[in-house]
Amino acid sequence: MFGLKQDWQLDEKARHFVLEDYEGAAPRWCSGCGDNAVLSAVQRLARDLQLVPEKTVTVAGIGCSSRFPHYMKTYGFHGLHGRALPVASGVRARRPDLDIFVATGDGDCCAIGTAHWIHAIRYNMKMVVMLLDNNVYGLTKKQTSPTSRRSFTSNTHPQGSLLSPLNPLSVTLGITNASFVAQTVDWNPAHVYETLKAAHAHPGLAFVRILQRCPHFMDGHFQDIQDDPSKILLMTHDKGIPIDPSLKRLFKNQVVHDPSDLDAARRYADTQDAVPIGLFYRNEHAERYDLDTARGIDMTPQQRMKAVDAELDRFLV
Amino acid sequence: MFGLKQDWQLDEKARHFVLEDYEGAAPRWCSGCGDNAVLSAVQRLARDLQLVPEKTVTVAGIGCSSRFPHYMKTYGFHGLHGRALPVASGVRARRPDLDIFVATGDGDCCAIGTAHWIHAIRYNMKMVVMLLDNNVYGLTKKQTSPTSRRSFTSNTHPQGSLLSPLNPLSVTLGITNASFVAQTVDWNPAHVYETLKAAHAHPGLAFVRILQRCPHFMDGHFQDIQDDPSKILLMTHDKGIPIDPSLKRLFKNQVVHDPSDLDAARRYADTQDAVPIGLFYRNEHAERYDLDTARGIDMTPQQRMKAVDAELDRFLV
Amino acid sequence: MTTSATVATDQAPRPATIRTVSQHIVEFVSDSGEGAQTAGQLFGTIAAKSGNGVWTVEIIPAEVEPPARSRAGASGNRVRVGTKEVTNMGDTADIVIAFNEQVLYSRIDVGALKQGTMILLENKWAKSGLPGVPEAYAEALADFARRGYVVVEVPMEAECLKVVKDARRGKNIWCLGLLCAVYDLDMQHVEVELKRKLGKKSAEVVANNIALLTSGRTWGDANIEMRFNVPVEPTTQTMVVMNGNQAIALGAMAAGFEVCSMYPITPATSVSHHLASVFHRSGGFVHQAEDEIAAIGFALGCAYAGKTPLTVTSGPGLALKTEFIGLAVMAELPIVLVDVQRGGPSTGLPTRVEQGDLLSVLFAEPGDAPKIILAPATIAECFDFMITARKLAETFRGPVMVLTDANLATGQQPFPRPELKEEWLAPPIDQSAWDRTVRPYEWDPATGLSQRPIPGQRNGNYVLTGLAHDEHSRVAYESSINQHSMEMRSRKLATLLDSLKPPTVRGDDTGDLLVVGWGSTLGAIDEAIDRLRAEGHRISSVHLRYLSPMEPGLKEIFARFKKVMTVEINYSDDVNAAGFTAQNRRYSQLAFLLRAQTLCDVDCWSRVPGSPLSPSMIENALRTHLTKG
Amino acid sequence: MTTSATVATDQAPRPATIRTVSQHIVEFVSDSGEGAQTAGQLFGTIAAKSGNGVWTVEIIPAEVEPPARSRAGASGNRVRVGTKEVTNMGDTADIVIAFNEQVLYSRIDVGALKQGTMILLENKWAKSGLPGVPEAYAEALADFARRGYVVVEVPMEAECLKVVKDARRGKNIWCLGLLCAVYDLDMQHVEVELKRKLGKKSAEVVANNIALLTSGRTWGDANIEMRFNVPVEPTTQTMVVMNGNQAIALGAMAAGFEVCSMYPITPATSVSHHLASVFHRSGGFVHQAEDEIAAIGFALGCAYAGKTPLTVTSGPGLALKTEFIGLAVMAELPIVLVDVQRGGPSTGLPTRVEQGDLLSVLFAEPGDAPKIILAPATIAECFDFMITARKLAETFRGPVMVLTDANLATGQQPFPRPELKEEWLAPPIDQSAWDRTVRPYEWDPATGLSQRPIPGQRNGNYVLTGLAHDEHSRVAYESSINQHSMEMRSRKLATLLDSLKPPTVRGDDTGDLLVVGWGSTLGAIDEAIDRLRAEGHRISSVHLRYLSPMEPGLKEIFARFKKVMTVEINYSDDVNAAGFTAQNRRYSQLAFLLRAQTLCDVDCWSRVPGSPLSPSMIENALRTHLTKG
Ligand SMILES: Cc1ncc(C[n+]2csc(CCOP(=O)(O)OP(=O)(O)O)c2C)c(N)n1
Ligand SMILES: Cc1ncc(C[n+]2csc(CCOP(=O)(O)OP(=O)(O)O)c2C)c(N)n1
Ligand code: SF4
Ligand code: SF4
Ligand SMILES: [Mg+2]
Ligand SMILES: [Mg+2]
Repeated sequence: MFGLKQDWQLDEKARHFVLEDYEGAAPRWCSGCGDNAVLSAVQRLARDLQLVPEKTVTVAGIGCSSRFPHYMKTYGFHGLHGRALPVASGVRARRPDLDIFVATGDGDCCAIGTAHWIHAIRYNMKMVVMLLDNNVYGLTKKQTSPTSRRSFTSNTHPQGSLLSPLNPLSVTLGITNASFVAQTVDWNPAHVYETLKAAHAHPGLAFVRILQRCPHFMDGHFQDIQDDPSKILLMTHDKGIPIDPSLKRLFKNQVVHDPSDLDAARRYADTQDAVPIGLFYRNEHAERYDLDTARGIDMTPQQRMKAVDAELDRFLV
Repeated sequence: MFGLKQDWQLDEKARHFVLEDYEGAAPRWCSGCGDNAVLSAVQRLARDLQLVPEKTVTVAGIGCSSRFPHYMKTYGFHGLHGRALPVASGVRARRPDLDIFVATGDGDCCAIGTAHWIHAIRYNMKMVVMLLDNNVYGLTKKQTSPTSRRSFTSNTHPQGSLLSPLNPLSVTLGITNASFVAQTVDWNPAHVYETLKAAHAHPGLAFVRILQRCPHFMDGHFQDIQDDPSKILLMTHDKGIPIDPSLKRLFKNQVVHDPSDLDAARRYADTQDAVPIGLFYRNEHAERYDLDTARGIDMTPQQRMKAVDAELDRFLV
Repeated sequence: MTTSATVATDQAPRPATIRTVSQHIVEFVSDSGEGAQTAGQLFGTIAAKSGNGVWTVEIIPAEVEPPARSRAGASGNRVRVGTKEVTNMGDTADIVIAFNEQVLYSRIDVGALKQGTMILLENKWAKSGLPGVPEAYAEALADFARRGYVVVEVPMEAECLKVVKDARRGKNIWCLGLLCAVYDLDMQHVEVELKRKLGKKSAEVVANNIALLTSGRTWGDANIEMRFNVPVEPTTQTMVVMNGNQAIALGAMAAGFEVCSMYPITPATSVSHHLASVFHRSGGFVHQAEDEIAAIGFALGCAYAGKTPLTVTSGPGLALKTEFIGLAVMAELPIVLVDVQRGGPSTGLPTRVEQGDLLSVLFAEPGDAPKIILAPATIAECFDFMITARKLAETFRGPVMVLTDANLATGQQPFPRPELKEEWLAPPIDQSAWDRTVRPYEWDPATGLSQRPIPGQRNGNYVLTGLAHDEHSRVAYESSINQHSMEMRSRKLATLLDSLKPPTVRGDDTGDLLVVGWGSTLGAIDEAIDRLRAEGHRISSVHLRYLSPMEPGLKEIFARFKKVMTVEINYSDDVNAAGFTAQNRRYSQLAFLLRAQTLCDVDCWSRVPGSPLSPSMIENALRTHLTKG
Repeated sequence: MTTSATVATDQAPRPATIRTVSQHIVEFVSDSGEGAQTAGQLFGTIAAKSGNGVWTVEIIPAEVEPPARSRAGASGNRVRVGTKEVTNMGDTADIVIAFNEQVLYSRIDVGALKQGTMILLENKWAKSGLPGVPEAYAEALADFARRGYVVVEVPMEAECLKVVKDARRGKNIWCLGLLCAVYDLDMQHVEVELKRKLGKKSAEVVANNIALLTSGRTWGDANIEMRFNVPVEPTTQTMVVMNGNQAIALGAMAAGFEVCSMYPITPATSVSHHLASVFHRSGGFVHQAEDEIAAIGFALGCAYAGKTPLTVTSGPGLALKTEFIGLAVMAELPIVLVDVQRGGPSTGLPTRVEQGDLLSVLFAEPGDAPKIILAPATIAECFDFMITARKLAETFRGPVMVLTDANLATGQQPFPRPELKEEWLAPPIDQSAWDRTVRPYEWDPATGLSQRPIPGQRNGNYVLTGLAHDEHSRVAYESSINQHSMEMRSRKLATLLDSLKPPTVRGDDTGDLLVVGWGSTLGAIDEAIDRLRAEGHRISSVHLRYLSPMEPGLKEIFARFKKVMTVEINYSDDVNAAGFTAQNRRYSQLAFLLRAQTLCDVDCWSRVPGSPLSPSMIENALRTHLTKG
């Protein structure tokens, strides 16, 4: 029983999980969709860390990317458009024992879910948040998203969208209590993996924006960055995301960035001429709301009743 | 008729407005409430700029501060909690001829209204947005707000609130297309006035956070800053808020800050040891969505009908 | 109230006429901040503790700090005391203590006074230096006389100043002393309560208050002739006294809730205030979310992870939760939602009472969203229904809506102290292995019920979704699955209905008129009907607690009465007003439901005064219907 | 379809039997992305342009790119053509063109085929190198034979490859050519339409397509024996053909809307897609907001500033707008909200049809929120009702809800080309001075109607509020104002009702059974009833367009029939299923309303298959009710 001594957990030690143990329904994403790559990174990570499947919960909103939970063989919550983060926070509130991954799209997180995004960052409850940012509304068939590039022609803006894209990184870095902000690209599995691994290890909410290809509606959208690795600015640091030597060779455009430097992080987030990937900011000592919400989970029924009785007595006539 | 030649406007020239012309219902705020000071600043500004009362619209959400429209003798929209900004954007959409002031509280704007706040900043439609930030929910009688200081004891957190306050300035400065961000304090009428004047002159959305006293629930909350002007960091610059010589004398703690420097603006927004007031950032060339939404307002009925007829013909069998 | 044995005064009491009454209504009204609410509450508590029945109603201004001496600013309390249980606010006041004549007018406006009401009125205004005030005061005195009120001018402030320096702070307690004289209360008991109320205040403050109390008593004994006694019936029951929101908070703790996820909104917020101050003692916590959508989203996250959560809200907040409630129905997540109804639509009358959310709670979600709806009718039921609601939410795997209103929320009433039971508490989260042959929505075709796995349960892994889904929680593309799963969710209501008994008829089983009510109107309706029955009318009542599923047997009950009508605090077109007919008329909410449900021609009388319906308002309305046929 | 005079083929046609039919149903189904939708639409357009009645229904997979050769992946179109007007999708298909046998199964699953349906099936799978595919194909062929389908194996890809390099891109047009043979169409007309569809594509692409078309025709002429002719009745009317969402978009432009404020949601979004592509030409714009709440908030800002806005949404989005709709009612702001209903509750069946939002639209807002609700029943009405809706919103100063559904949204139908009128357009924003003696809510006590000032109007200044308010829009603290203003808002419905005529009964005025419907089911219900009447049953129907206020005279009409029932695409407990009784049963949505409204024992037959109800489903259900008594 949760909250009490959990003897049954002892035999967990004997279990060993293979990749298959994390594979749910067959993914229904388009072929070439970047979501597939992220899914497999999460599955590998879960295997490598031997996450207990029934102790792992994926939470999502609505969108192509938000189908994520269906494709994991863990517990999952495929909820409402824009509302993944409040749900995930609720799951976390009384369950320090669970591993929580959130999958959210750029519409889900940065449009309808904006308020929850800002406040979840502030609450800093332990979970990994993956913003699968394809710069478009995929599931509803190509509408402009807040992160769509300017003049992007979509079904709602056939003459081209009107505003410059919202930068989810600079917004997140502006939020008090942001504690882990990183960016990666779906087409570099090694970097995705290492980024998510660092995110999972982080004691708090780890926000990872993943540039994600949508070949169906955005054919060739990230092609230039993909084709020309110099368009990527690899942020390195020994407190940052561990970088494979091969990556160091691939991405010539590098900068050493100390993830404890918030000012610099904000500057890099605004980089215009290249796409910075790596860890912008990490603060392992940020306040964590989930440490507060979990108080009292161990109380016995007797203790609870005693407390209620005492309260009732205060109202005696 | 709006959108057509507006001959009737000619005789406007003959009108002259006095303070009274902007005074609506008698304010029902508590005595000493900072909202009173802001109201009177707006009324004076309207008089000094000779804003046409029927061409002025104040929009608000719900809260003590959101009662603002009732106390102006202009058009006003006292709508729903958290939703002032979408409404104001809608008012603006087809009405380039109106002056729009938005009054919103820290709960209204930074809690339930967060998503609209972020996106209104991005839309950058011309209007003055006044965040009346008393660090508390006033109207509902003292609950914690996102901007409440840590350990603040409120009715929802009688043992003290758990998180550090959200900084509305750093969040706003993280939003792509933010174009005017300033801070002032209700108890310095001259600075409030000049800040709002600059905000009104700005071609885009001017976001002004006003630290606002709530003597009823937060007695003495800003007292330290009020009593000790050195706790204020006055940001000055010839492109900033015009500063009265008396203010220069009052606030010894000063810094010259160029409001076109976003990096520095973000750094100042995070200032911990003093409260910076003045203009953090201004960009008069940011994209304005309202220039797009107003397209076509001048079209004649004949032009409209012709267009619809042409469309219908495309569907002829 | 017990008659005191000794009178704690240093002055010989004037001989007084003591009138024994079975019930009495006292109001305290002052400007906001002058303490009439505190004094009223204290008086109510004292009455309850001495064994009287009590019902208190808060008088709350709409603004935080309304202007002084204004109708809009009236703040205070109505206290109705009785020999027997008191179930509602009653009709007009017998005694009103008013700190100025303007706040008194706000009570006159709502019909709270009658000819003969005794007014104890601060008289300092007669000599006030404020412009226009003496004139207004004089005018009011004349007007009061015309209206037949019995005005006793009381030098409240002047007397207080003899005892303390700042009269504004102590006037309320002085007036409490005055009332002690009128009801001849045992001052020792009163002092005990006063001290308890003052809590950890300094010795000086306590002494000042006692002095004020004594001074008021003394002045009253010397100057007021009327004496009332509301006898007490002996009881062995241990009683508690609290308001409805407190009862919900304590009920939630007793029911084993551990999470209350909310966003502030009047008049629901004080549930969470009460909880926030004590919830941690029983291991719970209040989450104040960034908005109502996040509040229920957070709650449903808790629900998914094994803890049935509570969320409390009111009109506008309820509206925002609509989409998530639909998800809770679709994905069968247990949650208890308390809607403390206030005046609508939209922002409406935020602090006032209305029963306007019934249809909204029933039908708001797009698509078919069957759910359970309960409506407690008393303060005690506010407590009890929390226990029922959590059990129902878990057994029937879905949202349970509990409708109270601003009247229950702030009304105080004594009721027998609940004896806690361990079985009321939620069991710990089940973490034993799940039987892998059982599907996550293995609906029993006869009942629609199923068991749900909780994260941590091995082999229980499933992905909850708001899309149409089959028993495996897999997204359903076939039409038969959609039809079947909709039926399963609907069947749960039929299953619950099967276990319900028809409501009891209060009064004769047959007659000329049956009145149907729900929620906070119970006491007032009963009292009105008792009066009419006493006159010989053949009238009875039924009060519903389950609104969805609707309690069974209504059609049969209705058939035994010539006429059936509801009494509700929500809007209906008045069939007597020009232009409205039985055809084009829009009915009140329960009446509408009952018409669809029973096909009986259920009539209604409903009003939206922003205040509770008094027994006599109801009595008059019913009398018209009785005489009409 | 007209019989072509010349046949554009270089090969002598095989002699064919030509059967003349009054209507025929053709389906195209393929994997998503193979173009069956385009081909189907083209076929429908060609039929319409040649003067046939047409109704098309989209077959849409739930996923963006579902797996190939899967039931879930079926994509395409059903086209029903007829000599007379075609009002619904009909029953089973006469001909199905299928690109593989698996997508065909999805059609079989929903009962789209019958014994005798001719299947034109791609035969390349027989020799496919993909594992298991030839076996699956062979198995299916055997199964189809058992089911009595007439399968014609067609070497679609093989034939296409003779003409072009990438068969996947052209197969659909080749199949269109094939159908041209079956219906012996005039190839010149077809080529014109095809070229129009290809628009600005390169000459090479056009040439390739024409070649594919011709190849298909040639192959068909040579290999398919069956020939059908659906005769055309001459007409002088100019017709347009479009789907319901296009009709709403064009209707909105014709009605003079200038603002459509929305957030994407299936199946409503395509209204804004249509608008976004052309709205600027008539001076309008589409605002894609950050969420649905902002979308309606923005719209109401426009409304306040003088422009009646449009917002379009579906289930979950509608839920989010609840609070703002309440404000629009309370503050009397004109707005038209189109709800394109989809399967609910919650995310439900996002692309599928349901009529599940009626009660939600009527009752969602906490408190009393009377509003106007319209439901177009045809594509033409989707256009027309936009003009009515804007006028109603402005005259009655409040929200007008227009309910369509996924069936109307994507169904195409020809209708007479509307002749635009200038009076349909919104007048320019009034900026003349306001009469300062007129209050901003100067309700006519008899009608509830009032005029509103617009910013810019001198002397009109007022502060709109969602709080209870008086005629000056001042916050109301007195209870009588609350009662009165509620009455005024309610009265507007009675006023509108006064101007409505009772609906016309289709069929005899009396009889055994009256069927009541609303929305997109009109055509299917009528067709079912016509068949039953042809059999001699005494059955009639009534179709409602105004759901609030409900059209007048229903009780009187109902009284003339032995039995009344609704047919709806939403959930009701099936009284024939075990455990449900007439007592505990939950009714379908219109039935529920009619029961409350008329007190008649209105029965219902409703289903939630996620697809339109076919005439024969309805016919069978009604027949059961007729024989039951
Ligand atoms: C309340 C609500 N509004 C709108 C929708 C429709 N909707 C579903 S997904 C989506 C946006 C998807 O975009 P994104 O979040 O970027 O995810 P992607 O599909 O691109 O992965 C929308 C608008 C919905 N399901 N619910
Ligand atoms: C949807 C909704 N939720 C909650 C409320 C209750 N409410 C009214 S004002 C308010 C907060 C006020 O705080 P703030 O915005 O800071 O304004 P202040 O009163 O402090 O000026 C709340 C929670 C409401 N009216 N509507
Ligand atoms: S539409 Fe785009 S985002 Fe969606 S599954 Fe396909 S490729 Fe991925
Ligand atoms: S409660 Fe506070 S914010 Fe509200 S009016 Fe009073 S002082 Fe101002
Ligand atoms: Mg996206
Ligand atoms: Mg505030």
